[in-house]
Amino acid sequence: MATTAKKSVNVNVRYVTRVEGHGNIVVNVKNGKLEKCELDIVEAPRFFESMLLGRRWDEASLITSRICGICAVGHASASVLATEDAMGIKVSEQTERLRRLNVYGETIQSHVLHVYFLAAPDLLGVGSVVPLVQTHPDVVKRALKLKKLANDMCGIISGRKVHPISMTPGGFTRIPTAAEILYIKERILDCVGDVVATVDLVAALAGKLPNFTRETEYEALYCPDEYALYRGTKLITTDGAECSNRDYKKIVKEKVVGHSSSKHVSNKRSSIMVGALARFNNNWKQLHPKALEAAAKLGLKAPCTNTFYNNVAQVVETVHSAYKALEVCDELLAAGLKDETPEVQVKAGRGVGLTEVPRGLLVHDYTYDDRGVITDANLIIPTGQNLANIEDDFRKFVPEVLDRSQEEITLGLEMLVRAYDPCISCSVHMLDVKFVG
Amino acid sequence: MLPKVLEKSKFAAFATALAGEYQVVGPQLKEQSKAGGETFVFGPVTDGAALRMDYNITLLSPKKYFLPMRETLLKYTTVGHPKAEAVMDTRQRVIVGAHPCDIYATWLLDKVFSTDHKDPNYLSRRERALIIGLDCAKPCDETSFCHDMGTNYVESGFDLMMTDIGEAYFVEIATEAGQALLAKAETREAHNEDFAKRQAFMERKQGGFHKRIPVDTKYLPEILEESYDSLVWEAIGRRCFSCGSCNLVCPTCYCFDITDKLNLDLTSGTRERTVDSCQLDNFASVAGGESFREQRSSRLRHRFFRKAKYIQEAFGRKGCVGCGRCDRNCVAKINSVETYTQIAGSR
Amino acid sequence: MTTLSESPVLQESPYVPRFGTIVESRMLTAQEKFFRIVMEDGRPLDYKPGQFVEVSIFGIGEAPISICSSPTQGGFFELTVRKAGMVTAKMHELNTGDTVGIRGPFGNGFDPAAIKGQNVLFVAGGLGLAPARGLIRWVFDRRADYKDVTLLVGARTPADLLFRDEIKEWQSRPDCQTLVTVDRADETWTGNKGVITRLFRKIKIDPANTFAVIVGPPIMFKFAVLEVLSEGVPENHVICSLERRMKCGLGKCGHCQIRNVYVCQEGPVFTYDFVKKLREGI
Amino acid sequence: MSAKPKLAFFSFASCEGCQLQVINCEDELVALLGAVEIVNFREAIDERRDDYDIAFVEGSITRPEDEHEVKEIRERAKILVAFGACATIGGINAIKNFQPQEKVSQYVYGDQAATFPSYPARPVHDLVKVDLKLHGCPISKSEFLEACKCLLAGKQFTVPNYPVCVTCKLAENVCLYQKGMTCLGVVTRAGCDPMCPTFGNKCIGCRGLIDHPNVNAAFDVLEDLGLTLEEVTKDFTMFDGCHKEITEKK
Ligand SMILES: Cc1cc2nc3c(=O)[nH]c(=O)nc-3n(C[C@H](O)[C@H](O)[C@H](O)COP(=O)(O)OP(=O)(O)OC[C@H]3O[C@@H](n4cnc5c(N)ncnc54)[C@H](O)[C@@H]3O)c2cc1C
Ligand code: SF4
Ligand code: SF4
Ligand code: SF4
Repeated sequence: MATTAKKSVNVNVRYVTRVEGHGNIVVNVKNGKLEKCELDIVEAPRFFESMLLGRRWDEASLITSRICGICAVGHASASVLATEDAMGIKVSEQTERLRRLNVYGETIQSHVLHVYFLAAPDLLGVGSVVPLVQTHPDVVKRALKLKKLANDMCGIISGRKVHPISMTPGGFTRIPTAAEILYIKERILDCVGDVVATVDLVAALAGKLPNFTRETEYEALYCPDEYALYRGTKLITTDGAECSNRDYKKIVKEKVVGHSSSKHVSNKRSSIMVGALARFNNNWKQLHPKALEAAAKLGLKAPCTNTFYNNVAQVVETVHSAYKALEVCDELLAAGLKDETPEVQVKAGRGVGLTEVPRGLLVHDYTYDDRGVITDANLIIPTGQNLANIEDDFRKFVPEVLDRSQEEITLGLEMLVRAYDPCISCSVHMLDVKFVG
Repeated sequence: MLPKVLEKSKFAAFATALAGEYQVVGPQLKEQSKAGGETFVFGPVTDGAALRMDYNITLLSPKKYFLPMRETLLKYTTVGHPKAEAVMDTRQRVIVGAHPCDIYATWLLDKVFSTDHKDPNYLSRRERALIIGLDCAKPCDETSFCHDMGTNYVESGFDLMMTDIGEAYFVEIATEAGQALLAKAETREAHNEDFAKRQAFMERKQGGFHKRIPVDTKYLPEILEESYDSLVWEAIGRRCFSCGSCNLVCPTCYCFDITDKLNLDLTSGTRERTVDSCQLDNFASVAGGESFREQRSSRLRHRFFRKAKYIQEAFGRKGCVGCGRCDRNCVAKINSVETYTQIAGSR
Repeated sequence: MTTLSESPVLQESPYVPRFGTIVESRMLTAQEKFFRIVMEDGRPLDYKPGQFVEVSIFGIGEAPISICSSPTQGGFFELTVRKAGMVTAKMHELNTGDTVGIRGPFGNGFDPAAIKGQNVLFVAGGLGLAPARGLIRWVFDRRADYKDVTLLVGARTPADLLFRDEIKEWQSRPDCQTLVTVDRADETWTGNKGVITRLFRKIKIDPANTFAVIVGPPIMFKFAVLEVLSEGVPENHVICSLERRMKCGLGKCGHCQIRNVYVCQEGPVFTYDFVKKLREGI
Repeated sequence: MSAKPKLAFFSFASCEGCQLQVINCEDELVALLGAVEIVNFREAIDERRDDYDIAFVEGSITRPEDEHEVKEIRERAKILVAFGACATIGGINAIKNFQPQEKVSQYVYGDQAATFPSYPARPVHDLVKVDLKLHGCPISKSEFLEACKCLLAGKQFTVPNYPVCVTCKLAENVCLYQKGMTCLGVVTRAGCDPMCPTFGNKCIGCRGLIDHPNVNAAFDVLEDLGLTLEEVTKDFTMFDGCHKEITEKK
């Protein structure tokens, strides 16, 4: 450490690549002392909460899915859940199943994209997936095959993964046919080998992940029936905190921090983490046995406090989603697909929709008037919740690697940011300050 | 050839048997909705039980099997000396359950595509298709005006024609090919009582259809010609979206567009034909930007003139079969019967 | 009902182009390129002046282009192509030795026999000179069949003038009167200035024995027609060629339809009295 | 253009879903990567070079600082493609154009509103010349691939100027109006393989209006079906809030 005591480092990454949205890393070390350590969000703000004001109940999910192209299904899910909660709409078992299948699709799609396209290049020492086309054609082919499977799942169920069409409060505007569900099932079965190969690939590369641990509070949605993704009944954390969906603010507390244009979220500690690792740490017991097997193979054990292992948790969730999707297909086929028209009785009230999108907990909170028009809206996006945690990670990470070159430190920081799979273009409107109502 | 009787209970087996040898297409349920009721389409089946012979009307007519909404005319490569070859659909098909109006429309298109320049793509499909008609005793719904257009009866244009006589179909055999098809069905001779039942059907049919246009449609060519400058076109044109739906669902419309599509290798590709609509903004515009039917009203007038005048003059029969598909699909609720009634009154 | 079985499906699809080799090509103006083409299969194009072909560039599409030569001249045909869009732009990239797809000829073309023994007045504006040129050359090649021949040629600027060398040759011919004008002159231009209709003041028309062939943009056509009609030329002696959007050339696709007339079949050459009755013609 | 054209992707106020659609072309991606060189694509690769031929610009312009950047891209690119509804017509971002901007910011950012300068969303062609518009929220994969092929072959890509109804008919969909619903497909530009009607939901107009839309007729039809003028306007401004015919109607 003696050699680093007087070191000065200036990291200034304009637009971290291979993440969704524009974020800058600014780290300033002077004479061995960390002066500045920020992830700045420089994305153009988009004001979704304002845009929702005055909009009808059936438009909310269409508008909010446009918050993020990668978690569009997640936003649509949280949105319909919030509207259904506000109006007391009950949905059928078939709807629940189809929505879960859709979320499994999105989870696979997003995790595969992240692991193969955004994170793997770091571990293989290249700048993007493009060179891999030459050097690792099989890997690229497999990634594309899995991604296509996931996209097609969402496509069949809701028309499109990027901005789903048929998901609406009360159900779906189009019900897939039994043949289509059977087709999904066959496609998943055809991809099982690729899922296994993904586990093997990451298991082989996991040794290259930096050994960086920092204990923090991990937060996730909890569902008594299953590993919560699409929905849950309450919020829990690894510190033992717990609250009902509607009381999410008891845990998801926002604080103003001087240096950042975004508000930071935390509970008891200075920061909190959401996402695949947080879900794993909280709910790993509910994973599909095949996913637990994969976790063992990958050396992932709860509680895991190495942020970089978020990628590993994503792989575990990919396995889980694939196998659970198979189960849901079977359930749907056994029950037979029924034509259902969504039934909605418009009512005034407040509703909260919580869902676990690939990057973590997502909150949609709407208040409707008696015409079904939104009068108040609050959206909290996972990356927003992770910001404080990312910076806390920076603060611990930088001193540990100060002996390295500036380039290595920069790469390490970028990888650290990427490990969160941040979704910056949505995170810019996660603030929750209200002066209205 | 003497007619036969096919028990309804044996119909599905017949269609399934045909599906072993041909592509069998027939009416099926597309979807069901509270406000829209049941909607049907023609589609391929392998199991005859999926056919809904009680359908009223389909979204698109069987035309889509002869002049597909999209088809490939040519395949080509451009490396070195360009090479091109025609692409033909040579599938053997049986169209099951075509109503008289759609059969009439097929007759008209046969004329169109075999007069002067023969269209090999259409004819290749058409020559390989057999048609099993299904007679109807009443109009599909309140939009139909087939009786006005004289298309609710057809004498030919089919290989077999089935009439619903209660528990069974009375099957007329019009061609030898039709007879060969029917050999795959378990039929019996038609008895006197079957003939009587069929007679009863025809009587019911006679009373089942009513005319809706107040003038005899044989005068429509003259009436239209006189209406050329009528303000009616202007008035209706204002409501029209120029969306083309009316043309695209029409069983007798046959305008098309041809475009080239390249493959990603950029050295091979296809020339595609897509059905087109004379109602669309750019339909008659040329490279310089000039459009020869710029007004909605003039495009709309062109459509009605084609349907009830130009085609009649060129081929001796009406270009509209009165199926009402255009009207059902018009968001602006522009309605043929109303239009003809208005122009007849506004001269 | 039709007897389709009597019409066995054509072995040769009219949608499959034949191939032609460009044996000569040159720029006529900055916008127009000239091509002389010989059919590869040795079967010459059997055409009349005023007919058109569908030129095919695979991957891009097809464009209808008038044949600007006369069949009296031999086993080739000629095209003048203005860069107007995708196909025509690609054609401009082609040179001698290259191959193009050709379908046709289509349309009725001019009927040189019908105007035999008469005076012929050509009024050609802009690109209209291309289709007119086919008939002009026919008339010159069968000069004895016709009486007085008058050529009025108009272009926007001197630089836009097509076939300048040929026009010079026509101007020097004793057996015809050739007048050229440009809308906007430049310093090199010593000839007539102004729109083409102003040339009518310089010629004499014997209305009863004259056929007027008027080819050019719609706006020119309208005014030129007024001139010849006011001179007393009967409407059925005024001949024009119309442009419409065309896709098939076979009288099916509907794009070129004017009322009940398929321009690609009954046209593009019409007499004015016919076009006038159509009402949507011009 | 050189043998391998250089492509770059940029994004402004958007969800980056259109860029994601590019990565979602799983079947064609490898061939595409073989035919072009991607020199800037922040969402997927590290490389960022400025020597691009074709720039795909996603997102609306909502801040003064973005203007400078989009102008720079325009200067460098030979061809600039406005990519997706946010870029071509303002898209979802333009919803906020109908509220006072201070209120919009304050509602979301409270006392920090000033930290987020933002003005009404503008489509890219409002600031710089756009050579090609690929519409849609998100863009259609098939249209993107068609456009790419044309760009590579030096052929102009024809953006459809006919309404969604045309493709809806080709797909043999039941018209939503027949099911008692409404739909903006009658005046909305096609090119999307009528996703929404095919999946039972109305067309929400994400590709913007066709060139000569009969807006009056659309308002009439929708009002006849019981919608208020305000509701109809809202329908149309979900994506096309920058369109004069609509905003003037209001
Ligand atoms: C009988 C006849 C003779 C002709 N003779 C000649 C001649 O001798 N020389 C000559 O240079 N030209 C001639 N033309 C005109 C020539 O055909 C057009 O300039 C040519 O078709 C343009 O084709 P392009 O592919 O280059 O243009 P593009 O503009 O790229 O057009 C390609 C196709 O798309 C169509 N199109 C144009 N705009 C649109 C749009 N907005 N949306 C959808 N589709 C569109 C066009 O109609 C054309 O079919 C003639 C035309 C006709 C009808
Ligand atoms: S369907 Fe109706 S609105 Fe559409 S073009 Fe036809 S007449 Fe006009
Ligand atoms: S559903 Fe919409 S897009 Fe389709 S035909 Fe009807 S109005 Fe047009
Ligand atoms: S149907 Fe309309 S809203 Fe849906 S994708 Fe197409 S243009 Fe966009």
